[in-house]
Parts: sequence; C-alpha cells; structure tokens
Amino acid sequence: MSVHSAFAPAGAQAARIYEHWLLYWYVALAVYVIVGGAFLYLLIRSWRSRPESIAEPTQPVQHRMAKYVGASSVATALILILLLVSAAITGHDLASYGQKPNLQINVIGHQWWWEVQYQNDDPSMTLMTANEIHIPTGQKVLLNLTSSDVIHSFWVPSLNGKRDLIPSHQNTLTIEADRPGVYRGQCAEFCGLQHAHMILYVIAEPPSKFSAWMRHQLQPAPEPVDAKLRHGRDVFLNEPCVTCHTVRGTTALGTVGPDLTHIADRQTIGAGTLPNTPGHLSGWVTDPQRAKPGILMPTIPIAPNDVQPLLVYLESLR
Amino acid sequence: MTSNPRFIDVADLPTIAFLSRSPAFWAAIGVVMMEGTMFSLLIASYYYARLGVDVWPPPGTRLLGFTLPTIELVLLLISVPPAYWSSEAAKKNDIPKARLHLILNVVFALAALAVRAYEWGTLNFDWKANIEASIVWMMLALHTFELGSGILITLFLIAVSLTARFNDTHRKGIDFDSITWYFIVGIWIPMYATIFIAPYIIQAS
Amino acid sequence: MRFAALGTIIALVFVASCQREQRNPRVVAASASVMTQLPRESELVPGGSVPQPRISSPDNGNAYDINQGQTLFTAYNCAGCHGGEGGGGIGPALNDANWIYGGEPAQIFDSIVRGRPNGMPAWGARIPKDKIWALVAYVRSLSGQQPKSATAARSDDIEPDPHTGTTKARGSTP
Amino acid sequence: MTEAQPQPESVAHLFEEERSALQKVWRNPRGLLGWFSVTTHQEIGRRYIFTAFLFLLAGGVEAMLMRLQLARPDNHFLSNDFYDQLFTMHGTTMMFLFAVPVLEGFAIYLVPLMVGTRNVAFPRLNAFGYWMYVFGGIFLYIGFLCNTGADAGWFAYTPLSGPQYSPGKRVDFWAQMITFTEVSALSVAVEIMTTVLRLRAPGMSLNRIPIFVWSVFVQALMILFAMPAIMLSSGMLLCDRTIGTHYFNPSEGGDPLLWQHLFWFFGHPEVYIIFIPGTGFVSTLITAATRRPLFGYTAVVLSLIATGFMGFGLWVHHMFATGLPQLGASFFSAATLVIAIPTGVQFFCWIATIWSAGKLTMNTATHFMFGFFFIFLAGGLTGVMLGSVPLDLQVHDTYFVVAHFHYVLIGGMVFPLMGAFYHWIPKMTGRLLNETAGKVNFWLLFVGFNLTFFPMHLLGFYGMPRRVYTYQADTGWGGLSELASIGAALIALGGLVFIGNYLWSMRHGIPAGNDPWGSDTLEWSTTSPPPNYNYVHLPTVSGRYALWSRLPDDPVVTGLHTDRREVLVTGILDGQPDHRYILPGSSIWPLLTAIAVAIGFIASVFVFHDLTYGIILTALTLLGWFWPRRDPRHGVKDQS
Repeated sequence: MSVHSAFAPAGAQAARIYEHWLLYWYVALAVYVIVGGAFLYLLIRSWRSRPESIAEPTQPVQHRMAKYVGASSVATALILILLLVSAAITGHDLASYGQKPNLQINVIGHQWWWEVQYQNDDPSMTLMTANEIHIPTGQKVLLNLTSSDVIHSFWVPSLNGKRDLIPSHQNTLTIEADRPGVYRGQCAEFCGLQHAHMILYVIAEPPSKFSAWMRHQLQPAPEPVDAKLRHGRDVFLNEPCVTCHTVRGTTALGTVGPDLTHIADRQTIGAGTLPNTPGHLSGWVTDPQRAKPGILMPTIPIAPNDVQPLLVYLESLR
Repeated sequence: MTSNPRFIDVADLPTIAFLSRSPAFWAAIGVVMMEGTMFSLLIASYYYARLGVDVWPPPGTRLLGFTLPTIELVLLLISVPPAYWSSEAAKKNDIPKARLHLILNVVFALAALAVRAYEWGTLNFDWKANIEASIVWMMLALHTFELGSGILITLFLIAVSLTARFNDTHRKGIDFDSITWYFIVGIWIPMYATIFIAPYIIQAS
Repeated sequence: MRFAALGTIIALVFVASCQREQRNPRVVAASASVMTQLPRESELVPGGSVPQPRISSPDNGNAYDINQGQTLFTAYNCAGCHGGEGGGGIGPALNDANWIYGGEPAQIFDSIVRGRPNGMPAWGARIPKDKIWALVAYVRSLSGQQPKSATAARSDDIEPDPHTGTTKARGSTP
Repeated sequence: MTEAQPQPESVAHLFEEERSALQKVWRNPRGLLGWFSVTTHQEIGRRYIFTAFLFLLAGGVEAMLMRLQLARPDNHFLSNDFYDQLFTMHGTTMMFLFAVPVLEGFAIYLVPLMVGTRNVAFPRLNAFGYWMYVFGGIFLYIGFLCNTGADAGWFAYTPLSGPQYSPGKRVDFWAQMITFTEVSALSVAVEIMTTVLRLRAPGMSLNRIPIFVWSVFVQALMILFAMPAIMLSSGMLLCDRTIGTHYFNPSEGGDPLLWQHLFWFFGHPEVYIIFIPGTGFVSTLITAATRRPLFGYTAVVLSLIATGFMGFGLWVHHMFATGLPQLGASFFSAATLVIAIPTGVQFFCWIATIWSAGKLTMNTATHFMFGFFFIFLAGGLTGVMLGSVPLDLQVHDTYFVVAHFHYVLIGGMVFPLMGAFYHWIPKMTGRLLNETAGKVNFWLLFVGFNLTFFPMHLLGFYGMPRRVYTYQADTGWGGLSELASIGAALIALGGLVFIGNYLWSMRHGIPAGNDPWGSDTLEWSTTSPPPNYNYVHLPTVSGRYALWSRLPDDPVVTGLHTDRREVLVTGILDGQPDHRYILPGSSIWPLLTAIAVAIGFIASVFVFHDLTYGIILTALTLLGWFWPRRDPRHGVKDQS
C-alpha cells in the first residue's frame, strides 16, 4: 500500500511544510470562528427584527465601530505578517535542505510516463528506468526535472511540494525519505488525454537495499534459459515492440517508450495505470488503448500462440 | 443654486464640449488605456524573450538598419502638431482651418506609412524565423493596423468636412481623432526603440 | 429564440467537418486488408495497364491522426533522413510535389511498409499498420495534401533552419 | 444656468407632455429588424443577463456530467477526450461567458439608473459589445457540439495548447472566442467608465456615488488593463497555431512560460473583476437589509480601489511551481497576503453595519448575502494559504485549489449575484419573486455547495490532482468524490427551483411597486420596470443615500430636449451640470459591424489571412455606422 497524502509526511521537506500548514490551519480556523461567529451572532440577534425606519447610528456607536474596524484591520495585518514571515522562513528552510545532495536523478516527463535517469560520474553506472524512483532513505536526492513535450508537474505529496517539468527549462527539486516505504505521486499539471494516468512511485529503501537494487538494475536483461523464453524474446524482437522500447542486452534499443530491461521488477504497468500482474500485463500488451486510451503505444496484432511466450519473456525481465 | 429651486433648468447649456468634459474623450482614453497595455505587454514580451536566449538577435534574423525607420518616426512626429491644430480649430468651429490641418496630418501620416511599407518589404526575415521575428512582425502588424485606422478616420473626417452634413459630432470626432493620433505616434517611440535600436544595445549576452 | 435558426444553419455547415476532430485511439482493423490491394509501383504491366486501385487513407483529413503521424515521424527518427518537417536530407524531401514512388496514400503506405531501394528500410514489420497510416497522413500534410485546418502550422521541435543548429537551453532555476 | 421659478399650476400638464414626448423618442423599434437595432441600456442589460444565465445553465450541465464521471473510481461514463472538453468548456463558459458578462449586464442595466441618467454614454457601442459576446459564445458552442470543443483547460497552457500537442481546430476556436468576449468586455468597460465619470445626476459628487457603481467602475478600469493581456496572448497562440510563429516555441527562442505570464497577468485580475462587483452587490444588499448607511463608505471605496490596483501584482502566484527565483516568489507571496487586507476591511465594515443596525430584513437576498459571508470567508482564508509558497507547492493544481476558487467565485460572486437577482428582478420586471421558493433555493444551493466543495479541500491534501478524468479505487478518493457528486445534485436541484421560481413569479408574482425594499439608490424612485428613458426629469442628489436624503422639494433637471435622446453631462468630481449630450438612437449598424468582425475572426481561424476580408467588411460597416445623417438631431431618426 502506497502513501499519497500531504497529511502523511515521510520526509524532512514534507514534514516542514506540514508544520507550516498547521500554523496556517489553526490561524485560519481561529479567524473563521471569530469572524464567522460574529456573523452568526449578528444573524441570531437580528433574526426577525425588521428595521422599521431609516436611521443613522449615533455618534458614540459610530466611534465604537470605527475603533473596532480599525483594530480588526490592524489585527488582520499583524496576522498576515506573522503568516508571511512563517512562509518566508519555511521557504528558506526548504531551499537549504536542497544543498549538497547525495544522489542526482534526472526525471524527464513524457506524455504520459516518467523517464528516470540515475546520474553518475561513471557512465557505466548511469541507469535508465521509468515510472518508479528508488531512493535510499535518509539521503538527499536531487531531481533534475525537465520535459520532452508538454508541461508536467512532479508531485509526491508525502515527500515534498510539486515542481513543474517544462520543456527547455531545467528545474530542480530535492526529496528525502525518513523511512522506507512506497510513496505515490501523480502528474499535477494537466498534460493531455492521459493526465489521469501519469503516476509514479518513489520507493524508499535502506541504503544497503538500495545499492543492491542499483547493482541489479545495472545488469542487462537475463538471457533466456529455455525454449519458451527464447520464443518470447524472438517475438519481442521481431514485432514492432523494439521500435520504441529498450531491453538492454538485446537488439531492442527504442527510446520512444519506457526502458523495459527490468520491467518485471516494477509494481505497475503504464505509469501506474495497472498493477503489474500477469493478467494485467497480458491485457496491456494485447490492447493498451483499452486501459489507457490515447497513448502512443499501438495495438499490435500478435499471433495468438505468440502472446503467451511474449508474456512469459516479459515476466522474466527481473 | 443658492436657493432651493424646484427645477434646475439646463436648456441653456451648450450641447458640445471638448477634452475631458466630453464623453468621447473618455472613450479615447479607454482605447489608449487598453491598447497602451497591449503594446506595453508586447514590448515586455520582447525583452522577456531576450532573457531566454544567448545571442540577440537570435539566429535567423539580422540587425536592422535604422535610417528608414528614423525617417518614418520623424514623419510621424511632424504629423502630430497638425493633429493638435486641427483639434484646436475644431473647438473654435473653424472648419476650413481644421480641414487644412487634417490634410497636413494625413499627408505626413501617409508618407510615414509609405516608408513603413517600403521598409517592411525589405525586412530580411518573416514571422517564422524565430521569436524575435514573430514579435517584431506582431508589433509592425498591430501598429500598422492602428496607423491605417487612424488615417482612415482622418480621411473620413476630411471627407465629411467637405459636405453640408458636418455637425458637432464631427467636431468632437476631430478631437477624438487627435487624441488617438497622439497615442498612435507616442506608442511607436518605444516600439521603434525596441525594434531598431535596442538590438544593438542588448546583443551581447 | 431567433438565434436558433441562425445557430442551426451554422451548425449544419460545421457538421461536415466534425469528423476532422475525431480522436479514436483504438482504430485497428481499418487497414487490415490493405496489403493485398497495394497498387503497383509501375503502371507498365504485361497486357496493358490495369486500372490502379485508388485507396484513400482512412486517416485522410483527420487532425488527430495527422498529429499522431507527426509525433511518430519524430519518434521514429524519420527526420534523420528526410529532414525535420520533411525538408529532405539523406533521403528525399517530402514537402514538395515530387514523388519518386508516387504520392497517393496507398503508394506512400507501400513505400513505408516495403521500403525502397537506396536506403529506405522496410518498416512493415516494425510499425503497426494504423500507425503507418498515421505517418502517411502526416507525410501527405507536409506537401499540403491535407486540409490546412487539420494540420499544425509548426511543430515544437527545431525548425529545419540552416542558421539554427542547437536547442537554445534556457537558464536553469533553483 | 438659470434657475426657473416653480410654476405649480402647469407642472402636471408639462410633466405629461414631456412624458409622452420621451416615450416617443425612446421607444424601442418594433419588428425583427427593430429587435436587432435596440440600443437602450435596459434591453441590452437584460439580454446580457439572460444570455449569461443560459451559459450558466450550459456550464452547470457540464459540471454535472463531470461530477457523474467522478462519482466512482475507474468510471467509464465519459471518455477522457470528452471529459477534457467538458472541463475546459466548463471553466471557459463560467469565466468568459457567464461571470463577466452577467456582471456587465447588471452594470449596464443598473448604472444609468443608479447615477440618474437615461442611457449609457455610447449606446451603439453597447449593442455592438453584446453582439460580439453572443457571437463568441455561439461560435464556441457550435464548435463544442461538433466535437471541436477546446480541451486544453481554461488556461490552455502552452505547449499543450500549441500546434503540436492540440491538433485540429479545438484550441483555435477557444482562442478566438476569447477575442470575441474581450472585445465585448472592453466596450462595456469604456461604457461604464464614461457613464460613471460624466453622466451622473447633478449633485452626485464622487463621495455620493453608490457603492455598487464604484465597484463596477473599478471593475471597468481593471478590464481595460487586464483584458488586453489575454487578447494579446490568445492572438499569439492563434498565430502560433495557424501561421507558425514562435511565441511559445522553445526551440526558436520562444518560451512556454511567456504564455503563463501573459495569461495570468489577465487571469488573476479576472478573479477580482468578478469578485469586486460581487462585493458591490453585498454592500448594496446590506444597506437595503439593515436600512442603515453602510459603515465606512470611504474605507470600502478605498478598499475596492486598492484591491483593483493590487490585483495586478499577484499574477505570479499561479506560477510558484514553475521554479521561479525565490526572491521573486517571496514578493508575490507577500502581495498575495497583502491583498487580503482591503477585503478584510470590507468584511469588518459589513459587520459594523449590521452590528450598529441590530436589525435585518431576512428576505431571500439577505439569505444569499449571509451565504456569501460564510462561504467567501472560507475561500479567502484558503486563498491566504495559497499565498504561502511552500503550501502552494503542495496544493497547487489539486482539488484543494478547485475547492478554493469555487469558494471564492461561487461564494464571492454567484451568491451575491443570486441575492442581487432577488433584489433587482422586481425592478426589472415589476414582479417580486416568491420568497418561500427563494429560501428553498438558497438552502439547496448553500448546503449543496458546501457538500460539493468542502470535501475537495481534503481531496487536494490527499493528493488528487485537478483535471483527471478518473482515478483508481486504491487512491481512497472515492468516498469524498461521491459526497461531492451528491452535493452537486443538490446544487442542480437548487438551480431548478430557481428557474421554476422565476418562471412562476413572472406570471403570478406580487407586483413590486416602485420600491419594495425601502432602498436608497435612485433606481427605486422610478417605476418598475423603468421606462426606456428612466426618469421623466433627471433627478438630483443631495446625499450619499439618494432616496433616503431626498426631500419632497428637491430639484429635478428640466430643459433637456425631449425631441431627441438627450442627457446631461456633469462634472467628474462634483457632479455639477456641464453640458447637454445627444445620444444616438436605435441602429442596426452595431449588429452589422459585429457580423463583419465575426466573419473576420471566424474566417481567420481557418485561413489566417482571411482576417483581411473581415477588416475590409468591418471598415465598410463602420462607414455605415458613422455615415453622416442629414438630420443633426440624430436622436429622433425614424422609429420604424
């Protein structure tokens, strides 16, 4: 079960924003109770007492009211200054959290999936994956955000606020998870037909587990070990799949769609559209437009006796 | 109105007034406010676009010469005093004088328009070249449209002033025309500076 | 209301072009049998000329499909040979009226599916048919053979401008 | 100026004579052609209001369809393609075709009555503006019915709305509709500004202008500065899409963010353009309900002006998530919070007014006024939350924002508008609306509204982005969404009661008389509905609350010609009579000009250069419009 709520912070930034939110919430509640209460009081007091004549309030009443309006206005200004200072401090804190990141990840928005590139000075250690971002807990992760088509917005509410992915702009966002867990995120800027299904998961793991995952992901896809898998691989390589997808270790080098080298390790298919189960995978491969109408992935007529081996092959890409 | 009469009789008041007393003036001000905002935002967009790229003008456009545009600007500026004199004459109900100045105004304006047309024809890029080209074309197109409408209104007023149907409304029309003309010329100054002069200053990054 | 009559008339005019905006991502079978009726590349056949079957693309004039074709044109790197917006390069230009193998939809379809000598690979096995039709629709739009109201005035990718070589990256923000 | 001596014996006779002369001069022409030639402000204002309510109905139906789709997770009631069109049409309809035009309609109807004149300053421009609005709306909806409904959201961010990612003509229709409605809004703004500045009744100095008039005056000024931004940017978008310019194309130096800056430079003031007349309604209703002067008139007026001014300094707070430099963000954050102060001042003045009065007429209008207080207060407070950059980054573009702006716009504008409707419809039609049905209407709307939109605050925090056509069951958003959909059904029911009440009351309602509320502004001194010339003798004003301070022997204006449409121009500051001003009569040319402009606009969507034909046609129709007539007294032109 994944966490997806600004009320359930799992990282320093989100926690800081949550604290800040509490201040705003209590202030707003107090103001609402006081001002709303005043209206309610007036409503009850004046109920069914029709004004009979037109009259100007007396001078003392006017003075009292003027004082009261003045005081309330000053109080409003003071409260706003308090809130503003709090916002500025929080903003400053959030910015300073972002310094000296331990890990840098490029996130590139596509209609409608997330391309994820783990940066490393050693080119053999750079890793391409999609729709799931594994991060080590307790470490600051700097995300370099950009887009290849339209504007998207990266938002994992339990970790931090959102930041837009804008073509030709380079934005950054730092996230940090306190504890292991799966944190759901979703594109927050309307980006076209499948904006609703542009979901990503941030999977926070203890550093040791994260490094193990990283090492495993850097491996190319395993060679098929039996005839059925080989059949499946051949289907994959001979059908149009390779035009768009990469499976490292094979001749599939397409870059239009997500990298599928370790597709079976991911929790979902189609950027969070479906859970990654054999049944859903089968449905997805044979008719992606059914679950996610409008995406670029076409419906490919695969011969019926080729489907099963292909699925088995994809399931083997761990 | 020192006493408390039952009536305020306005029958003796005039039926025409000029400048800020006239509703037409406020229509002109409304036009100036909205078009001024539009042109200002267009100019701001130009400099905003400049911030986004390394070299200016961006590849695809070249620096423009400013001899012809300066001549055009001078012609436009010369056309302003006749516009003023025509409105003054209209206020005094001196129609022949107003007409004379309207004609002077429109002659200079047409000359400026001709220079504009020639110079536009020699522009070395179209609107598809890059962002600068797009904005410059928009500026030229919108301002030339303004210029053209201003000239047409003036020609219309000249034509009416030659007929017997010229009435007070047209005197106010001349007033209105002069105010919008000041604006059309005035707004061209920053646009001229932006299109022709600024690229020399802001080309280095 | 008096507008009703006016509205109806205008509506009738527009209904004709409604199909232009249709977005049907699940077109599959429309082109299934097309391969068997492909036109010949040359009309010189033994026994005199055979009337050429004129197959119009199912995507003709549909804005969404032209757009899909445009996306795929970039995605499949067609521009690598044919130039951005079909301006030409290693491969022939696609935005003019010169067609080596014919400019009818079926002929373009055939060129993509089977490939052509001197470099054009056969994409028939690599691209599903409905996407090829989308490419056909787009390629035809490059030479103005699609309704102007259905084609994009420009793409957001780099124009094939000789002066422009690189993407001008904007300043990064914190 | 001369001071005539009262001549009691002949007054009644003169009065009748003048009335019949005015009736003749101000009569609206008959027949179909005549119907299209009307230029009186009551008729144009009523048409604006009626048309805007039709669009409200359309926008409401769109909203109901969306709530049906979102009531359950993984719902397949609507396709994603259609859903995208629906929410774009909903937002566009409500902002451009309902909210602004309906307020303009009220302003056009009420301002000349309230300032005591016979018509707006430029009646033909007024008619032209209305036709532009109607054509723009019809154009957009014909597109929608032909599957060419815009689908890039009401703020149509580039590059999604650009040529590459929005194929077809959908966004072009949208962008051009904007131009139509903006032309309309700008003409109304010029009207209102001039009418308020120069056509006020003698004695109505600046400090005696009714608050509602002040509010629409500030609105008009804001329109003049804000709308050009959207005309420019939608024009740029249209050029990008049709002739391949590069304003928003990053690869040729353009910038998608330029769109956002230009759009929100309009878009944020737009919110205040809608909200400020709302507060004007409230201030008027509160005076009528308490029968007391509004406490702190000067403070309220200054607040309106300050809000209008500051409204232009906050557009960037819609763009915090785009990664602006922190200093800039802080400035706009501060500006966002500061604008809460003038609104706060208005709230305190309203409280003080009711407090010092101690009594209230609890009619339907008052109900809606209190609905406004409770709803808008919440919307204002969530607005303050959105002003904080860190909080905004969490809830931006989520259902929290959806909740916020519905609290602000429905709370701040629709509830006062409903109150205003119940308040002024008796003036416009001569019949009171049914009070019982009115209260049922209020409670359905109030409860339905809160049920619909309050849960959305939570949905936002739970991570639900706006503009998703569906959501998965495991997100846990189902329950609250269902609640919201139930609330929406109540709102729809409230809407039906409202329509029913209106239709019933127009036939069977109690006759209103001149002044059913004992209100203070000038329009209540004339008949309901008012004659086309508003007042037989233009009134004079001797106090801020014109009717309350009126004495039986207060002077009226005489000496205006009754054989042509003539009004009195007065001084801007003090309202002293200045000169007489002849208004044009009925004319078909505004309609013809609007048709010419529409031809140009619509043709240019398909072939951009066809705009030229539109310009030529427009020039010809304008020639007809301004063609010098033989008779200088053009006010009495034929009344056929």
